[in-house]
Amino acid sequence: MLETDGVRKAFPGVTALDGVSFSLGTGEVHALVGENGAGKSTLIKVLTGVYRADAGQVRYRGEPVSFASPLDAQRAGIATIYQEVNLVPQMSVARNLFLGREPRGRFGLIDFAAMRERAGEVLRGYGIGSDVRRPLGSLGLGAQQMVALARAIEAHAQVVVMDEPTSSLQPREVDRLFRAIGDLRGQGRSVVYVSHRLEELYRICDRVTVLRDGRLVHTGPLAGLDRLRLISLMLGRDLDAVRSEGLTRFAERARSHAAPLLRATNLSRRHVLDEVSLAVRPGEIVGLGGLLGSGRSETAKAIAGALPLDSGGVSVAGEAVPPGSVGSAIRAGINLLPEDRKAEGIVATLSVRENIALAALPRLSRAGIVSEGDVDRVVDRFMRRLRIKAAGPGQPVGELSGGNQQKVLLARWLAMNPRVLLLDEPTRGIDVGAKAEVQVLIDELAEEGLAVLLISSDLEELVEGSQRVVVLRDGAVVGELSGADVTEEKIMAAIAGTTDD
Amino acid sequence: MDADGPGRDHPRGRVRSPGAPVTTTTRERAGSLFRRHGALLVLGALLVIGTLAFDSFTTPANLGNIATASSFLAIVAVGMTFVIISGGIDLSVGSLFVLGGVLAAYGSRYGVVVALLLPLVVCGVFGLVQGVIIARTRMAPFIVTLAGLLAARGLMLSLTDEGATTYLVEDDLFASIGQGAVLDVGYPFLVMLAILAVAVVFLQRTGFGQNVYAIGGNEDAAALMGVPVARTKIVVYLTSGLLAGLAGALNAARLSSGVTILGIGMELDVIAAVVIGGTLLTGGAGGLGGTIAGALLLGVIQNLINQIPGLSSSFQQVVSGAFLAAVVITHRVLGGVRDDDS
Amino acid sequence: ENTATAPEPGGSDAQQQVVESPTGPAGAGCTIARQGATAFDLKTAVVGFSQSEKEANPFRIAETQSIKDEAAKLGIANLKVTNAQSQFAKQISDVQQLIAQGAQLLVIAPLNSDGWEPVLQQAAAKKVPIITIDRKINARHCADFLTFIGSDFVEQGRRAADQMIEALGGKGKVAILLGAPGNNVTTERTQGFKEQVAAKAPDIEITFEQTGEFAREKGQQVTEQLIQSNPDIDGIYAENDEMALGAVTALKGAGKKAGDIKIVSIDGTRGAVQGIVDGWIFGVVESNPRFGQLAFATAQKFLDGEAIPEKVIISDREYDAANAEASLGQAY
Amino acid sequence: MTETIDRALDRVRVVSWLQRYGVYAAVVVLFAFNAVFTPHFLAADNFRTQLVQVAPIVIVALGMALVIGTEGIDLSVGSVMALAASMVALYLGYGALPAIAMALLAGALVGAAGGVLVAVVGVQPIVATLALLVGVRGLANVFLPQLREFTNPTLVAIGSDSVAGVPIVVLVAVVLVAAVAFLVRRTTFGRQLVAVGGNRTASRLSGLPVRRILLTVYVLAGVLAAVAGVLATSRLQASDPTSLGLFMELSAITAVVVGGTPLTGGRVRVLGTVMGALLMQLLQATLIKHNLPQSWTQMAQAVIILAAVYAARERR
Ligand SMILES: Nc1ncnc2c1ncn2[C@@H]1O[C@H](COP(=O)(O)OP(=O)(O)OP(=O)(O)O)[C@@H](O)[C@H]1O
Ligand SMILES: Nc1ncnc2c1ncn2[C@@H]1O[C@H](COP(=O)(O)OP(=O)(O)OP(=O)(O)O)[C@@H](O)[C@H]1O
Ligand SMILES: [Mg+2]
Ligand SMILES: [Mg+2]
Repeated sequence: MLETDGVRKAFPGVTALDGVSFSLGTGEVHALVGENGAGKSTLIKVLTGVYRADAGQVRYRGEPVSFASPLDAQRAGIATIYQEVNLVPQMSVARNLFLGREPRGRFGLIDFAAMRERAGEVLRGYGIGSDVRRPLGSLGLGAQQMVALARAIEAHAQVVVMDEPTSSLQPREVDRLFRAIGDLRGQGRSVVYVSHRLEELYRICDRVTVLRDGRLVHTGPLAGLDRLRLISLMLGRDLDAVRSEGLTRFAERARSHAAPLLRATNLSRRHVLDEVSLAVRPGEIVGLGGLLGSGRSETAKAIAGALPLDSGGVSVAGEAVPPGSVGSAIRAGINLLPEDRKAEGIVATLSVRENIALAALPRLSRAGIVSEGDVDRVVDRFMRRLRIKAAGPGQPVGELSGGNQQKVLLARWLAMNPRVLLLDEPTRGIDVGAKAEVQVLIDELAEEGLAVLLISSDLEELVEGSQRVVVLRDGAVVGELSGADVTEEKIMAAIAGTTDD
Repeated sequence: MDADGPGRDHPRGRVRSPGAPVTTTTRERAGSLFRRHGALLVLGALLVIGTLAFDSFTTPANLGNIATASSFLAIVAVGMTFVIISGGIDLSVGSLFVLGGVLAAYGSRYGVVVALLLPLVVCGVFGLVQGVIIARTRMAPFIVTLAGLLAARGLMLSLTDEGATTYLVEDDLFASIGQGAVLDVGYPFLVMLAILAVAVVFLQRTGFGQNVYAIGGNEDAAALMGVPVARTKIVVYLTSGLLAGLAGALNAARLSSGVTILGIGMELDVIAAVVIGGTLLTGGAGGLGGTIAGALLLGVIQNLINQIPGLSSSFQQVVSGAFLAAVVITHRVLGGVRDDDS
Repeated sequence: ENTATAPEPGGSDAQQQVVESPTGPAGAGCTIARQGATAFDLKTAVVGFSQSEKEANPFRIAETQSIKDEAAKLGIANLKVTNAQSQFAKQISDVQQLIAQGAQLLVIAPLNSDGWEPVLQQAAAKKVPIITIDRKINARHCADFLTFIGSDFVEQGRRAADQMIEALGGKGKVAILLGAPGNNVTTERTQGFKEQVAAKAPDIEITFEQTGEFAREKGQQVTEQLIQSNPDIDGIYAENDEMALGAVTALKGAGKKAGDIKIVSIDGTRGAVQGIVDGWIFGVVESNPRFGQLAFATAQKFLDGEAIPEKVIISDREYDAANAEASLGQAY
Repeated sequence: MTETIDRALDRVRVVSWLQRYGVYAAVVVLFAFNAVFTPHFLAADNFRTQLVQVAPIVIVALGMALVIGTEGIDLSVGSVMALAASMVALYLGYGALPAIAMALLAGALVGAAGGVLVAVVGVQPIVATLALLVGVRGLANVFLPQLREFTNPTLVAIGSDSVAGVPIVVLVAVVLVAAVAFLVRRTTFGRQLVAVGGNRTASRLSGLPVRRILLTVYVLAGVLAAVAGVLATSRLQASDPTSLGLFMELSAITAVVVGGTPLTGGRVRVLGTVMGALLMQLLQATLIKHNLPQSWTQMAQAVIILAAVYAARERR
């Protein structure tokens, strides 16, 4: 259906793809895996006309093609959901869904009534019931991702390319997505599927291609490929090493009994948060569970002073933090790793070095003058510790792969010597290797006495990582689980509201 | 018009969870209303104030003058609205306006058709070239059209012996397009309304219009969604050039001559009209109705300031500046979504 | 030349001499009967004055002030003044607004000579007489406007040329600091100067022409470039005093002595006349801005039924080393 | 294979060299042209003239570069120059230094007004400063209705004296360039400013005092414009609030952008800005010295701007 032959693509400083020959069969779901920065997104962009390959050939239905733009690819029947949600936030949901193929009425003019109606119908099929006239940007990231999905699938494409489609989805939505993928396969349409979540691959993919450092290292059927073997292929380490390191990342830890380090009391904001209270002890990891849009990110932002509150307050080690100011939260030792790293995290024009040092600058300066030596030391330390893969500290962060961008952000906060870490989806879009590293790191940090609030849509991660889980629904706390109660089932039950309140 | 029409950006209400009903506060609703219709509301308020304060304000002749005189700015602003919604800016319009007028006056000696076609072709080509440069090289529109501003004015000066020659309109039919009036309202205003109607349909009800909003909202995303970004931009700048040239030609018809000292700084007035009309300079949101209200508003402000006796010319400028600031502040405070930046 | 005297030449400095007011062919001249207006009393009438540029240079200040003073003196209660702030589109709107406000007489200092069609139509419909001052409007006498009162810019250019010829002894290289482009004052002052030089002193070579946009700073900057690249220049003709004064600053900065390069300019502001006294400027041709008395007197004559000529050209005096010191008090 | 890589890399290198140094190359080319074709070009006096004339533009452009670095724009700079001129004239009676202080204060206040509109009220920079462009020019004229000459020796000296052969005006510009370069490269504030321009939300979430940074940047731009206004005034030996600094905003923006600072913020090129201003100055001088008409000047400027920015544009 869609093949590449010896494709090469270089960026200044890195060779993102080096002679990759990839082939996608008709009606198959093909997994594309690899570490962060392995070249998956780049390969997809070459396939879909965003980039032109430096060398090599792309063939579609046996014919050599060279798409000049994504539009060309789309016209030929290749639809794509890119890694970062790529829709237009100011436009309404319906208009995003139908952009480029709006239903026409009289005189060939757009028929908005029909468009709204169809959009409502289509999206309900994907579990999105909100008003399709709302601007897309007002939906949570997960919902946005579902809209992007619906858009690609509804375009009647022969090939649907999905770059980490589930990274912001809830389990329920993932199920829905997989049903849609099953339908596609049933209709003889092909899917390229990129994900770091291995269990997902095993659920729906037929074949797998593994990239490492821009080279293709393996391609073949997925069934029968051992999970550990797949990981060793990705990481390029031998099987035994991977086996001995194991895949469980969080260590078991005794429950802390110290006085809470972070205490949030009755955080309220109209229509967003309703009397949310929680406490985290030093050395404790508290999970925050809940559905898409349940207010987890808002809770984190409120604690970090980034969301003005109607009432409620935050204290660290018993001292009240002045409300509504990120600066004072940071001075109190509260640091937030935001959910949307492109919009809220990285400064794409600046280098890795500047991004890491950004928050810590005042500490790395004397009399307002940056002490370059100190910056270099800190940057060097965290680039090593987090194994950030970049051409060098001077490379613009926008050029890094998603996972490495996330690591840069983590480094930014670790450089602050935080007391409280609020991690909103810290491992989203991070490869298995890096994910384990990040999780080990979180563990280490907790061990050092930090209070950690962990938000994750990955229930497994939430369960394994947290000593306690606070469950939110509609901006209010609906349950708290601790000890043996911290299981996926119980969390699901709390989210669904089937437990006692 | 359709409630889902573009530019109708909705208040950023919060959903509880998927499927939950939308909730918006009154304040948010008022804010969104103000953002969309703020210029119109201020315009209404000023008309009332003007009527109460000055006898000679609400006469048909005076209102007709304001309407006619504002229509040129409004026509140019229609083009600018497309440009700004697409996330760009066009600084060349003032120069194209004066160039269009000179060419129209020159062309009128060959009849009305040439008088209209000549400025449209030349200014259209200017817009087209700027659009191609912007779309193909990804240079900032601000810079490309700044160069366009200089180049078009340079061309105009070289055509008129450094501005010394004023061509007179020699075709009566052409002149009558600019000078005729229905009940104190000049034809240019009617032309403006016609252009507005066509532009609204294009912006709101065609795929092209959707594409303009999409690339203004998020250009990279739009490209990935298959929007023909380059083509859309080229058409947008072409439109802006054409409308600036047309407005210049109409104005030449009205003045019966290709006056060479026009259009300096006009781009800023046009941008002000668009922005007062509620279109965001960041692109992706806005509409044409507000733009027209914004253009009329500027005309009314000038007229009102003139009504105040004894205000020195310098004070008039202070008042205009203060007024502009007041309008944008009101806009922002009442209509803007506070993104809680601190 | 048919020299007349302005009515009631009053104060020592403030009055204008009319040097030329041709009555045109066949005893033309515009009478109120021909023009179609009905007579009114100036005192109680609404009179509109449209100024073109901000009152920020001596010429405009003196001009507006003289209109206001004269109106006050005559007891005209209802004088409406607008200022177009150098925007031509605004001036058209301003005058239209004055007409809509019921102006019965319009005095206009036009920014540009062409492009007055919309105003002329409305004024004609209401039979409002228009007097333009300092610059003229290209239109039909009587049908469109009553009269033009002002200087002859071509003549000013010629007189400046005469001064330059005198200064250089008929030989040398001259640079012109042009006024703002696209403006008939610039065009005509250039034209007159060049014509006269070509006619009377073919040995004077005009080697350099750049705009100084009537502004002092631009005049200074252009002159700095000029004397750098053309060190052999002998004279500078500045089309207004501001640019001449900018040129003086530039010459001082370059270490020149007063009189090394002969400067001739037009306007007759106090600063320029002082420049003559100080020896930096060779001569200045005046462009008199005090139109108030003449304008209203002409209007009154018109209302009284007299025939008014198409143009009333006023006399401009000349300043040079001989009279500068004595005339300093009369410069504006 | 390796050959193609090498060639690709060469191309990349050439492109990134052009991106960085294109404007320097253009200055050199224009300079060489003048050295050959313009009489008396290689004279010390000529360099003085060009530098003296470009100094105020450079100073304004420095402030503009900072503002553009934060993804803003400041259209009010020309009017601030005019206001500074009025202040100088009004307070010269108290001596040169108080007058200059008042001028700088006025610049700071206008900058603060712009900063408040942008940072606190949240008005888009281009409109906020457009309102100031109109209003402040009027204000300058209200304070000083017409040009006023002065003979204050200190002020005249600032405009026309030299120290060790270098005009004071140029010295001031050099010092300010150095100071701003230091500010951008070495200080916390400089780093933060660029980050705010690169991603405002991220900067806010990283605890940067975004409002204070924006406010400071606009105040700096206002003060720098006022400095330029004082220098231009002292050079002219007259305060001219009507025409001083007209269209300065466009010259300054041109210098900044031609010098390689993108309008999208997140980067400030100080030396590039100086070069951008020099390039436009040289161009203007070339055309004047060759006595070419205004229309040519404008068309040539258009071409140079496009060429310089084309060479420096971001590739993808
Ligand atoms: N526009 C760009 N400019 C420069 N380098 C780039 C660019 N895009 C990608 N790269 C580099 O190319 C390599 C491959 O990146 P790519 O985004 O394809 O990785 P990925 O496999 O999708 O990783 P992830 O799982 O983190 O999304 C990385 O080293 C990245 O830094
Ligand atoms: N910038 C915003 N403007 C308006 N509404 C928003 C904004 N951000 C989030 N919301 C709304 O607030 C609700 C809470 O969203 P949020 O993303 O914080 O939830 P969450 O529990 O963190 O879920 P997730 O992060 O998984 O999407 C969402 O329904 C979303 O629509
Ligand atoms: Mg990727
Ligand atoms: Mg969230």
